[in-house]
Amino acid sequence: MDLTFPPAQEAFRTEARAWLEAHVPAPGTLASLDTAEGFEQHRAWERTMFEDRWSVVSWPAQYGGRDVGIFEWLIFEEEYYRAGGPRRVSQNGVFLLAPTMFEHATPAQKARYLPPMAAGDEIWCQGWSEPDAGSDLAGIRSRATPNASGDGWVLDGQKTWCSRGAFAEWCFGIFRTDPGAERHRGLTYFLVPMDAPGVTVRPISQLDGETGFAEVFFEGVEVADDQILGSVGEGWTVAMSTAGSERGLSLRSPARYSEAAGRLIDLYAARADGDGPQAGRIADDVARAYIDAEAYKLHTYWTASKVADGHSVGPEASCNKIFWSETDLAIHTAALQLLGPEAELLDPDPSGEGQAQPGPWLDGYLFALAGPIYAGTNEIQRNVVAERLLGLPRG
Amino acid sequence: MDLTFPPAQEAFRTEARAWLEAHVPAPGTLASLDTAEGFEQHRAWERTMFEDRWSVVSWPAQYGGRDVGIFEWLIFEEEYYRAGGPRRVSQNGVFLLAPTMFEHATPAQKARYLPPMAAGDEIWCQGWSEPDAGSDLAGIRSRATPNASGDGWVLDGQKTWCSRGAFAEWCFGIFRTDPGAERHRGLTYFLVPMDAPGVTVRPISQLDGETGFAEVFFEGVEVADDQILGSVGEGWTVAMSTAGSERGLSLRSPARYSEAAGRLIDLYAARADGDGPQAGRIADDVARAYIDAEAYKLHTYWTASKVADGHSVGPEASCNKIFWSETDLAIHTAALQLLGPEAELLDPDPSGEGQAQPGPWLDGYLFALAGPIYAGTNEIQRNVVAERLLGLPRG
Amino acid sequence: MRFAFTEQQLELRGAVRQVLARECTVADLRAMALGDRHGGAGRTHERWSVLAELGATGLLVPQAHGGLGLGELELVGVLEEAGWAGLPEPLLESAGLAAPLMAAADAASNGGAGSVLGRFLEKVAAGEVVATVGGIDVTSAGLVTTTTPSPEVTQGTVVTPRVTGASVAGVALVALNLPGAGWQLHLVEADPDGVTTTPSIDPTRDLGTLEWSPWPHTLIASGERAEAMLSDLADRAALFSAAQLLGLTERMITMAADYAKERRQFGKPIGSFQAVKHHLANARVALEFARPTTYRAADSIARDLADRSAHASMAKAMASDAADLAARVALQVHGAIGYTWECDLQLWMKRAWVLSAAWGDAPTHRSRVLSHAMAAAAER
Amino acid sequence: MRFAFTEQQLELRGAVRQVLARECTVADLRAMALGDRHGGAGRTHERWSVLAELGATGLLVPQAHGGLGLGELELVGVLEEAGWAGLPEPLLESAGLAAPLMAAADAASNGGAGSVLGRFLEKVAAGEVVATVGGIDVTSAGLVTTTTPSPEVTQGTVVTPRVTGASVAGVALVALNLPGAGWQLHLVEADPDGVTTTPSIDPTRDLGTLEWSPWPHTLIASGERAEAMLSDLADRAALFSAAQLLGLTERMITMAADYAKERRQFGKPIGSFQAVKHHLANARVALEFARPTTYRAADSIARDLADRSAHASMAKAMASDAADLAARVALQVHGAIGYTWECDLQLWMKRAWVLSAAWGDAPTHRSRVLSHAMAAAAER
Repeated sequence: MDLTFPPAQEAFRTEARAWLEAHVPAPGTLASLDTAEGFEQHRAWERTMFEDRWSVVSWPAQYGGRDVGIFEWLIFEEEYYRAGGPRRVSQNGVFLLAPTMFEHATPAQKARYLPPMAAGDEIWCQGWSEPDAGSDLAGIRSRATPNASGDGWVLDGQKTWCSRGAFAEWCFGIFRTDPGAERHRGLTYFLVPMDAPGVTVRPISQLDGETGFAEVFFEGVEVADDQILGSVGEGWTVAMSTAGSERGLSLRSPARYSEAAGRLIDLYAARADGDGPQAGRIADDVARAYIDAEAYKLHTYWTASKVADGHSVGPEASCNKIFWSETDLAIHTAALQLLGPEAELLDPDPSGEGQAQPGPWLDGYLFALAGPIYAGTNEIQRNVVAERLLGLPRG
Repeated sequence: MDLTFPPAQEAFRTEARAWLEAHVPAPGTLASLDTAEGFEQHRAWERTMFEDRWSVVSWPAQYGGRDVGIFEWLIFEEEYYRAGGPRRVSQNGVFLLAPTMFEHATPAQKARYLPPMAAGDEIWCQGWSEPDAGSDLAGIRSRATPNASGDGWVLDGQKTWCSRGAFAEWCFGIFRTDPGAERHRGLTYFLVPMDAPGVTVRPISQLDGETGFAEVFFEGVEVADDQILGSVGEGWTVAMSTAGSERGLSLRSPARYSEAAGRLIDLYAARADGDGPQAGRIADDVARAYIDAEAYKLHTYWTASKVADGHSVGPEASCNKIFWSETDLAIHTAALQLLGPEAELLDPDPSGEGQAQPGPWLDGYLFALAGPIYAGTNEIQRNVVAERLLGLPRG
Repeated sequence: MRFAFTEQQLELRGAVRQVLARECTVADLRAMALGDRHGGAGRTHERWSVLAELGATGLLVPQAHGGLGLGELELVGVLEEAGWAGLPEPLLESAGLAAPLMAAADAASNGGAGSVLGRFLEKVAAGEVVATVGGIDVTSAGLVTTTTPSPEVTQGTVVTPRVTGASVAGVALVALNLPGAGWQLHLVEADPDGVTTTPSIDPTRDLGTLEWSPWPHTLIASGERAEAMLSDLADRAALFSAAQLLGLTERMITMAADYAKERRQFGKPIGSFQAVKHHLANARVALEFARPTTYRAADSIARDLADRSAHASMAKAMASDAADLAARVALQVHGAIGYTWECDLQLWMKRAWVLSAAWGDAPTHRSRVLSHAMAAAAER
Repeated sequence: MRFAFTEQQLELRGAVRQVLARECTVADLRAMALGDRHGGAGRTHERWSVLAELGATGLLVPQAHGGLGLGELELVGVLEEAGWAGLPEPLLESAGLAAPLMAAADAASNGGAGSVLGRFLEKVAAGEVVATVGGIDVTSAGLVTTTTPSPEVTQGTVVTPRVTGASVAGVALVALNLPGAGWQLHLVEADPDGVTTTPSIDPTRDLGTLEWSPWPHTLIASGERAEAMLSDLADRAALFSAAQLLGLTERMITMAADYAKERRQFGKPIGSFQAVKHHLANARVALEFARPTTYRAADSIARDLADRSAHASMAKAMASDAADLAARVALQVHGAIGYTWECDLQLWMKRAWVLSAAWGDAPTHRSRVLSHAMAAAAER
């Protein structure tokens, strides 16, 4: 067991830190990525990263990456959050679709889709859920039927909760190609340009009033055979490898929680009144959230070491989603408790000079609230843990 | 709204308090009621109460009670716990069977069974659960078949978790009289002497090593028609009125929790180290447990006022069991936390002079641990709350 | 001993419920949330008028000043309904906090209808003027002022942040605690120029910063007298926010239960899954026990019992916890839908977040209860 | 960077698991719990011998003294197995706490095999003598001694309560903190007359009160040196009890999951109900994340890193919480059966209660972590 990084990885960290310190936009410079203006600003940031090969460090060099290992990726993430890097507008593509592509795409597909994804030229949204298929993804009804000439498909149906859907160029999702097949069978994984005739986008406003996601309607949308990822009818298997990365290691680097937990300690130091039982109560919540963030980081390193040793991630990964989502919520709930009646303020309190401000915490809280819901609600996740790790019978 | 007691009730309180102060045995005088010796000592205490008409205050005078209302009963309970009165060995009869008898028994049955129950001459145990019918009482398999002469019944089967079963004189329980009927139907409520031929008792040791309950086996046990409570085939309805009192108001007076919460405050004052975050953490748990005990008392008064006004208890009572059992556990968990590494000690720590001692808290904790399990697990209770109060569909 | 509301109390509450069902619709709240402050204000005026007609605005104002002269128990019922309906106006602050304090100050000054206080009181009771309070917050260590005096203050400008209903209030009772000079309570008349709006996460919340000047004629109490009045205000604030939280909680649970009956996944309504049932049952149990705790606190304040502060703190602690739990559970049951602006839940949920943290959060009030219980134990 | 055990570490652990499956059966534990101390002690001796054969008793003892000279990571795996098996003997105290402290004291005194400490160390490593520790407890404010000196103590009798393994230990390291004189650490040889057994809720726990006399020749460290050794001991105690709790937790979850697959109610296995699944899943998640936290703490202590105390406290906080949750969940899943003496669960559950509270409970360790984090933040 060796929990230190070798010189090469430390050098990588130093290089990343220096680049990020020089390039990360100052706080408040970019508008929210859920606005049209902010979306383009964030896209420009992706391009800046891409130009110096920081946008997809773990990818092969031919697609714009640095071909580094899992620990370098974790190091980069730590540095990215440490530097206060902007939210990644290309996240759905880079962290969800790309791992699936590396596993299932043809060489031609990789050459076609990965470079513009890495460059931020093509931003992807996810066509997963449908109005009647949320936690129960197997209930997908959107369908793909062979076109008249037999050289492609026609998509019809509706997807919802498509993050970044309002402004994205491309959508990936699963459609039913065999209407006679039940539930998990007969689904196929498609890549669809959002400007294709027949695609209609209706943005959905979130709790904060911004349009973080969208409904996407498909009416007679023509797609070619080479827009299928994997084989026809194999969409569920292909999709689950993406869902796995959404729920497992690759999406959720621990850096967000470690960084927020560090800020929570600063906020506690600045805001706790120090004595009295109330401070104690909050202190315990703060400490618990801080420890949980640390535990999540350690668990990730543990899993990464398994991966680096050539083992598979294992069913233990089904615990991850429950833990990071609750840790995120615990960190932000403790922060709001420390902020007390000021927690509700959208703008910094003019009287709170030099102190930690509520605004970012409130944003973070709203973001964290979605954690137990998306990527499979935590209720579904608990079923999975009970069934896969403990062998309990299906309900 | 008037939360003060009128003079007559205050006078009742004064009288009860004076009698209890004069008669309640000193702490440690009686052995545990789950031992043969302690059982008889507790029976003697029931007789002492009965002689001065304190054993069943809310019953009609003809059966040994004082015919007082629900508030007087609550007052008596408060005073009983305040005085440190012993656990009631006659509890199953007095609080579970008797309310059912008042509703369903014939005059002859009442005259036969209630006075010796009130006097502690006949102690009752409950024949409810079976090895395969715990939370799912409708799964009862023990059966009653008409005897050869047609003037009585023969009982066969097994009951378990019969509290006080090791030493009781009588058992009440439900048996299947119509083997063709499904689940809730075809059950009948019987009263069975434990010394009847064919009854075998196997005591079960609890967590603390004492025999708080027993398995009871019935092999060809003859019972007469007048040992049926209610009608043949109506056992479920009759039983549910008892289960209702077990889960609802009549069994669980708030006095136990109020008294324990008061002691918790004393323990906190004696044991909390006063400063530092740890004290704060415990302080919040202590305060929460204390408030919950108070809330349970207020809720009981609220329900009692409805009853006194002639209304029914209502489906809100399904919340009670969850709340009192969790409150009890919260009080005792907080106490053990305050006791820290001393919590495990069965005997008082010789060095802890004059301070609150762990022994009674540990006993209380073990007792409280059973709360979320018996009388319908809290999981079942949550289903009931969701279905009856919120109208959610059955699973 | 009778722990129940009277018929009259239930009738008043029922009337408020009926009126708010008509005057405070989801559409009204949405219009307000969308920043249609003008339209919102229009409805605000109408709503306030009908509440005034029912006597709600002057519920605690003595009959001599045109009020109903009723007590805290009646107002608790009314505020539960305000929570249920999502009422955005500062009824809590105006009728529950400012009015009784003004009446107390008026009585102490031997005022009467002719005095400044008395005249305001009549307008407040009649619904012509909205009153609010500011400058005071509750911590486990005691009351603190949020009003910031400028360094040279004696007659200078002071700043009071986070005043609820600031944009509609015609008069505000504001606390400040001057270094050396102690507590003061001022009656400040509305000056639209002196109000800066403060955006809150709750889009229907009318929050603002007041800039005002203390003058001898604005001072209505100082020193121990001011402190006692502010302690009374803190108890009422805990009680009445608890009451409003009960209504918010019940509404959120109802919304979530309704949704759980309708929404289907895996071939059946999600409300038939145990996980959903148990989430909602837990919230329902928390509500069930927060209720009598709140009603008892109302009675204790109405009778000015020695334990009133502890009883009010118990109510706020339980109601805040119930509301926080219900908000979290309702969101989880709604899933992604609950995370959208289009889902009505957000209007109640944000309100619950804000009110749960206001006037001392649950841990704050629990620490107050514990201090009280320890003091009582020491006396035994 | 490689956060994983080596093959050798896993092999040692596997060997311990195999041996304990044979030597530490439920029947053995039951015999002990039923007060069959004599029979229990007989098995104790056998068990201790086979653990010594594997090198477990001298795992942290330098090879020069007959030990394996291995590190904390190896012992953590062994103690997880001890928890899984419900091992009642004080392996944690003897191999994990007393032995490394004796080795450190021996090294500091330039002792060697010929010294008193060295001779004891060899016997401890060989499994001929069981060692234990006493007189020290962990609070959020720091270390406190539980040893009570009689008023006139210098050479008088002192009393050390709640010493684990007191009835089998041949030697004990005992702390005391004399008013004025500060910390002392003594090496006390066994005196069966000086031990009074203390009944614990955990019937397989061997707890006793030591009466002993401090002499110059029993003193092995005092003042700052003693304090540093006790601080080291506290870190190890947190780490190793965390490790044992992990094993207890896994066993309780496994027992409950097995029961949930078997036990049927309402026509199906109770493990198919969501409520049961979610209870168990929560416990399983808590265990999953307590594990790497504990392994990291072992590495930090092995390397004597600056953050080792904070890392040990994180481990104990997470492992205690996981064990408490698993105990509660396992009992709830078992229902009334779990409440009986006949159900094996009780043996692990009581052990978990006790170990979770020992050496600082979860809130205590969280407060230590927070102090550490704040100090680190202040330095940034």
